[in-house]
Amino acid sequence: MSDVSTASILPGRSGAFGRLSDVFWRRPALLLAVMLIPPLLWLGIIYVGSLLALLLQSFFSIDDFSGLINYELTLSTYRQLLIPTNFDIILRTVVMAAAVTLASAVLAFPIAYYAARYATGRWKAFFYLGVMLPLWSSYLVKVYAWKLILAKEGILTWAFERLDLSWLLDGILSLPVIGGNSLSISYIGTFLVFVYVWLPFMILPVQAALERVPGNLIEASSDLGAHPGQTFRNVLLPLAMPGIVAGSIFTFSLTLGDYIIPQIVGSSRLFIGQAVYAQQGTAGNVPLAAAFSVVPIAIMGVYLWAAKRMGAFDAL
Amino acid sequence: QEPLKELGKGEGALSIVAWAGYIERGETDKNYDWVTKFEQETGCKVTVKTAATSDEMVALMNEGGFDLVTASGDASLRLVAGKRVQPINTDLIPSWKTLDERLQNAPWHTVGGTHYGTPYVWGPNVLMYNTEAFKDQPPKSWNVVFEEMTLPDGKSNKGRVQAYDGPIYIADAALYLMAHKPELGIKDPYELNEDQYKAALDLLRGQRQLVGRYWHDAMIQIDDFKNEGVVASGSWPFQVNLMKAEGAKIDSTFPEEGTTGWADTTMLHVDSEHPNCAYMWMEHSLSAKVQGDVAAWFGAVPSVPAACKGNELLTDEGCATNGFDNFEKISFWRTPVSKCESQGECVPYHRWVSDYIGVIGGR
Amino acid sequence: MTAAVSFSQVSRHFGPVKAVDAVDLKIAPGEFFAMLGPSGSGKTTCLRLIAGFEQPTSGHIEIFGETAEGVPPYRRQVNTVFQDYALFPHLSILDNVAYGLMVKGVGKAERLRLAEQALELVKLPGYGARKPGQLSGGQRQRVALARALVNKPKVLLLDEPLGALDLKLREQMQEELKSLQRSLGITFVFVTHDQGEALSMADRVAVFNNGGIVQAGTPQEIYNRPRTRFVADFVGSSNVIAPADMQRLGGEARWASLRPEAIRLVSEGGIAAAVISESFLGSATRLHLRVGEIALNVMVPAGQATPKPGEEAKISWLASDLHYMDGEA
Amino acid sequence: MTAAVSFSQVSRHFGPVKAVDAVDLKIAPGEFFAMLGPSGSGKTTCLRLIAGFEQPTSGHIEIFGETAEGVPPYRRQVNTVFQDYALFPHLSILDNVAYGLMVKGVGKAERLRLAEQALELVKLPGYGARKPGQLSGGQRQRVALARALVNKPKVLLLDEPLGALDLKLREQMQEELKSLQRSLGITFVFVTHDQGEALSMADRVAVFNNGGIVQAGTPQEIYNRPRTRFVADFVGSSNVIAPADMQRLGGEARWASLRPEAIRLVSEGGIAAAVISESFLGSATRLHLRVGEIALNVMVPAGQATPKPGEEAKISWLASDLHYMDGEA
Amino acid sequence: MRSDRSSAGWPLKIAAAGGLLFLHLPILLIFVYAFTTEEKSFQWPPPGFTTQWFAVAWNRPDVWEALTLSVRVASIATLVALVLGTLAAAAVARSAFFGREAISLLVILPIALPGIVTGIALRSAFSLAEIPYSMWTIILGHGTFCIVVVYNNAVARFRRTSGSLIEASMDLGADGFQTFRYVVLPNIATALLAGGMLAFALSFDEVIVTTFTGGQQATLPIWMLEELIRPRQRPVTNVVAMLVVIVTFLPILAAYYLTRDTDRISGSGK
Ligand SMILES: Nc1ncnc2c1ncn2[C@@H]1O[C@H](COP(=O)(O)OP(=O)(O)OP(=O)(O)O)[C@@H](O)[C@H]1O
Ligand SMILES: Nc1ncnc2c1ncn2[C@@H]1O[C@H](COP(=O)(O)OP(=O)(O)OP(=O)(O)O)[C@@H](O)[C@H]1O
Ligand SMILES: NCCCCNCCCN
Ligand SMILES: [Mg+2]
Ligand SMILES: [Mg+2]
Repeated sequence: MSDVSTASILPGRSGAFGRLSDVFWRRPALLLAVMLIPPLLWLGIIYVGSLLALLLQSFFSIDDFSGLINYELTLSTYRQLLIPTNFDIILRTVVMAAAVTLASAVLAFPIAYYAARYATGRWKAFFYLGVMLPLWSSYLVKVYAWKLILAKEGILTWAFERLDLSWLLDGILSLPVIGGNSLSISYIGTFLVFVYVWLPFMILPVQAALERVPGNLIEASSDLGAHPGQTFRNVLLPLAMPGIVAGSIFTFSLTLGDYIIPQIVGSSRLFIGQAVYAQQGTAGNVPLAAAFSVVPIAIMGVYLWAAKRMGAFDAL
Repeated sequence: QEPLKELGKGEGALSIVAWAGYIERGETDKNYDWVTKFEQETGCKVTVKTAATSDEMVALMNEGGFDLVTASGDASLRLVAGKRVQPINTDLIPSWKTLDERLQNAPWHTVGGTHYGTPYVWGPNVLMYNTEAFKDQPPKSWNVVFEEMTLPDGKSNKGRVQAYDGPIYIADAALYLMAHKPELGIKDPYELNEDQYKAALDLLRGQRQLVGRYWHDAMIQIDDFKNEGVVASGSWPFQVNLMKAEGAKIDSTFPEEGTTGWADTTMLHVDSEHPNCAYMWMEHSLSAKVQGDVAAWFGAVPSVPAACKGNELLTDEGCATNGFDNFEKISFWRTPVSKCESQGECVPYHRWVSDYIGVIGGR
Repeated sequence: MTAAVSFSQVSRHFGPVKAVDAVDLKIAPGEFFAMLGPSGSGKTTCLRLIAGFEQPTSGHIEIFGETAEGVPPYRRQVNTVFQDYALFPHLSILDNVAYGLMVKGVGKAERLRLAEQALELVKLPGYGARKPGQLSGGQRQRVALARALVNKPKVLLLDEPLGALDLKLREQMQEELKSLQRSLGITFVFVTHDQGEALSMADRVAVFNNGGIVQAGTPQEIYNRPRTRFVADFVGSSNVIAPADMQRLGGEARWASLRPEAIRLVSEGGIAAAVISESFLGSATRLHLRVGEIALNVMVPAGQATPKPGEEAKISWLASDLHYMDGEA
Repeated sequence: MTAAVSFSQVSRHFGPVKAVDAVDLKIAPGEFFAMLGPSGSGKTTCLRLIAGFEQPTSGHIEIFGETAEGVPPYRRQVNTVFQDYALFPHLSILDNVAYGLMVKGVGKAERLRLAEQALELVKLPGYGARKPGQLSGGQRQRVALARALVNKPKVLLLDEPLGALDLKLREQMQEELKSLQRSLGITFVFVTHDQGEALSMADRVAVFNNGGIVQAGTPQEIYNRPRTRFVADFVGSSNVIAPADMQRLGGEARWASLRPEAIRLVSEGGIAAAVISESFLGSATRLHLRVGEIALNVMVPAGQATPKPGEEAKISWLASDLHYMDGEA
Repeated sequence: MRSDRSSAGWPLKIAAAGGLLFLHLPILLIFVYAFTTEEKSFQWPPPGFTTQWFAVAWNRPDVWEALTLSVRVASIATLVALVLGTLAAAAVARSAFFGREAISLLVILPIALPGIVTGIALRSAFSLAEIPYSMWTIILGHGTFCIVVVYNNAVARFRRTSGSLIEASMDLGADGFQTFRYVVLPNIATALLAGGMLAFALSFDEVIVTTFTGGQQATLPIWMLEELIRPRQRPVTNVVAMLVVIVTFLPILAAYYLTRDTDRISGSGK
């Protein structure tokens, strides 16, 4: 400690770092700016800039014959977006996204609840990995696995036959609208795969939300005379809601935009993602594709705004 | 733009947009390989981007970055009009002279006497069917995919047939109506006035009730025939050959109404970065050996008649089997335009696109 | 009279941990009963056994004469004020208080009226529309109280309800709780690890250690006649004197306790002690003395002159203030 | 002699909030200085001004005569023991203690030796290899102390260092801190909101309210001669008597404070008072009395007989114990 | 903590177990098919089992090419995300400045909007700016949506790391850089590692954004898509998928153990 002087205040630091440190200490706003500029450049310029470019494209139109873009501002692409054929696509996708979100929430809850409230130590790890593993296993391969399961000659048919339950499967398939010739070419199939693939995205935030619910609130409810059902409805569900909303941001958004699942398991009726993909990729109608993708942007914009108000971001 | 004047050295690379099965390097079956040798001889490394529909091909070419495309008739003229492809100098392609005369000046690659590519192969969209479902009564008409009926195996065709997931399929419906509703006065399935067009759409709406899933990709169609219980569909000989080779109970036929079909042209992108390799490929693609091999693999008809003889893979019957003599009966894919030849005003292609999506969507 | 709560040989073991072990306990109706003890001594577990959150591993519990085992918490006429209040964060204060009535199916108008009344009782009228997050610690504590009281429980359990409050607020709440209990006549079972709180508030105190009750009795009994060394040590800041030291001071060779305030400074006679240090406590000054090896604390009331550190003091005490006890730590 | 810390008219405002407002303050070298005050009164902000975490909005600060404004914390020879200790969780105890030496470039062997020494000073030799998570609250508190002391600061700042400890531990640490300060001779500035702690430990106490110092002086001054009603109220549990009531009791019409232990129960004469309630505090019993409308607390030493609630008591006090003061709340 | 240690009811147990089973059976199926002797179609039940496909997959150069590209893309995207995500998190955690909400929204947006929107937006920007497609355009896309996972992890850790640690460090004489080096970095390191691993996995499995931002080069998922639609040897795809699952399992496990003890290790020490 030989260099520790008797002065009560040490001299300023020498060297670039020392001086810079003093400068940052005196001007915290400068430090803040230095930290913020790189992410803002990337997200604000590259990403938001791209979104704006996309928005701009939606105001162009396309030459029907050559497929080349006509760079004049027009609303005609939006008019095209609202013709019944395209509107059907939007409606179909939104209904599917809502159904998938609801089902994911219902399926996720018990898993999340068990993991959050009852699992400890080893079991906690088991549950965590049990959710993370499917989440991170190859999305494509999972979807294909489902095609094998759902195909007319697939595993489910085989299983139903083995169990002498073919009548049940046929009954389900003969349902109007959601049924079809086989599970893999029906809305039921599409729905199942969506739910399967996005379910982990729901479980994790719900579990996080439930973990934040103090255990004694449940005891307090019970102490005040609520039986378990009442406790669930009045305490658990409302408190898990931010988690559910956070999860639904994923399930809803991912369903809105996916084009691979409905193409592999579905009835050839298009979803928004497919429409965007087809318009931009196969039809080369970038303006219409852009207009189509404004739909999920708008929906998610409203959704995020509502979620923010519910405090769901903290649960993300 | 002026076509290339003379051939230079290869640039070492070549990228091609092609239909599935058009460019093979022996990966699926090592007997079918017409790339490896080309690469060795020219030093042009070939990369292939497969496209499933003509629309996709046009989009890819619009986007750029490719040298060649094997465009069908419903894409080729759009590419020319959009100035995405360049005229070619036939003098730089010695094999040009060996081409089938029926194709040398075909309207889908010749505009105002200028050639925009070399013909590749052509063929019909055949009716593929499952021989167990049809027992010993192979279908004769496209009605098995358009009208609800009981098939020879005693079960309805509902949910067991497929249609092509591309707007050009409206022409198949028009072709069927040409034979069955002559009062509509359809002369050409690619030139439809409002009434004729409406009738075709109605037919397709009826078909929607029979079709579970439309086919979009050749491989997925094969899958659907194998795993989804599909028994009849318009198809390409390619799928038929592949499935037969695997021993599936599949055959195909050339129905009485005639068929639509494709005649494809290898076209050169305006901004091609490897024009010399591209010219070498065009020449290579017209060699009798390649023509025969492609024809055999895809189930197509070669554009070079000489390929019909002496090709091990195609065999000497191959050309006839694949429809060499049906040229006149095939309505080749073409892009529908509003100013049409057979009548004053026709429904243009962009309406085909959105209306067909509507039909599949159930509208 | 049947006891409000009665434990006979109740144990609650968690694997090897004997959280509560063979406890016998009777709490009289209307009594303010405090459970005092160091951390981990089993107080909370006892309370949870009464509330029904835990089931005894063995033994028998009765609440007003009725067997409690197997009865879920929501069927017991017992309510709890949790240490951290456990207010429902998503409900307004009024809805929090009305919760118990709501789940019992009391009509909306009626239950809100009763809840408002309960809020008045705890001196929070008009706070009903707020959310728990908008209240201070003391206010939340009162809401928790109102939420329990509105159900008219036969026994009210309070688990260190004042633990999170600061000193002033704490003293104020102590008085309020005590007067509320008196006016309502409900049996209060109060858990704390603060001996001052237990002594000043309770009618009877049970001192816990290691899952068992070491001594139960009135505050005066506990304070003045600790049964064991542990109790003397834990309750108040007594001078606990070892048998050998006791002998040296001229007493019996047994453990003894001597309250600091029982030691007097005398000018003549008495025992000579060295003053080690002093602390000014406001109402008194605490002196640390040493008699040979024996350390003693002495509390000198304010106003009286105190010898300074380094000086010598003479001390004495009344024999009656010396309390012999069990050596159990 | 230059003051260890001197504030002249120092203010620190956060927008509209005047956290510290025009404070004048001198802390002598080697002094144990306590800052006492209710929550939000500006104690922590004052401390942070000394440490350099905050800059004054106006006014002038000197540390041992040197201007402190604009000097970052890492250049001040001042160290802080944080309320939550702020031990580095990723470093071992030894590395925590050696941290200040490390960043100053002291060689490894040397700094570990000094750190080990510091750990001995706080009675934690041999704990160096553990992580902070493996220590109890009291032990962590000592590590925080060692970590600060190893730098030989000229001023040591302590922000409610005992706030998180439980009663027993807290009393023990109070003594240890005090004796440590005495032996090292370092200036200690100690923040607390516990008046007992401030009174018993400090050489001088500054009582804060609303961002300003209301009174500064020795513990005895503060306790016995509070300058204002606020000080009397806040320091100890005095009976604060309003001017009107004072008149009724026969005194001057001014605010006055009267310590509960200064009121005596007498058998004859004196003022008649009704006993409202009593609390047993162990070493004493607190009576709540009422003289007419005037509520008074009286502390009766243990052992003395106390009248029961409902009975009447007679009380008196010495005129010298009655202290008149400023009415400022 | 202990209040809910009573055991769960049977309906809950069954629902939870059923849910987990639902999540895992299809993955098991992939594993089974990696061993089937049937090459062309997916026959159920598989006619026989073999391990030959592992050798076949090992010898396929296209698998290696795709894998290499995926690893490069994911590594660089992760690096980008680590830097940008940490900076943004530090800024947001540090101070309450105007627009702080906007930053968190901005970071969340790329994951909250469907991948196809991110993809097509970047693609149209590339074409407007005439940027040729390359590995770097893929990285641009992946980096964008990976930032959020690093950001979330880092923000959570910053929130749990007591601000007084930084002050304590400065108080003990460390300047800003020393404080970052010796206190901030070690404290957020595990969170960054966990966030980085998740970012890596997210990039490694991304199909949709890659489809739009990539040119001709195929990442592993793009290879798989191609291979699943136009299979050459179907079981090879499953072998690759299975290996990817097994290999990603390790970082997930690591990420879990790294962040699990957070409450204990990164608290203020109280
Ligand atoms: N669910 C449980 N599982 C395992 N051990 C438990 C459980 N509940 C309590 N214990 C143990 O039982 C013992 C008594 O705990 P209890 O909570 O009753 O103590 P306490 O007196 O309330 O302590 P504190 O003053 O710290 O609240 C402790 O050792 C505790 O760790
Ligand atoms: N960074 C800040 N921004 C705005 N207001 C602040 C800030 N720091 C302190 N204050 C306000 O200044 C006032 C004084 O705060 P300070 O922390 O100094 O009080 P304290 O006496 O230490 O209180 P406590 O006993 O609760 O710690 C409070 O009203 C507080 O809310
Ligand atoms: N396993 C990851 C699943 C893929 C989901 N991608 C979401 C990216 C959104 N841009
Ligand atoms: Mg407890
Ligand atoms: Mg403070």
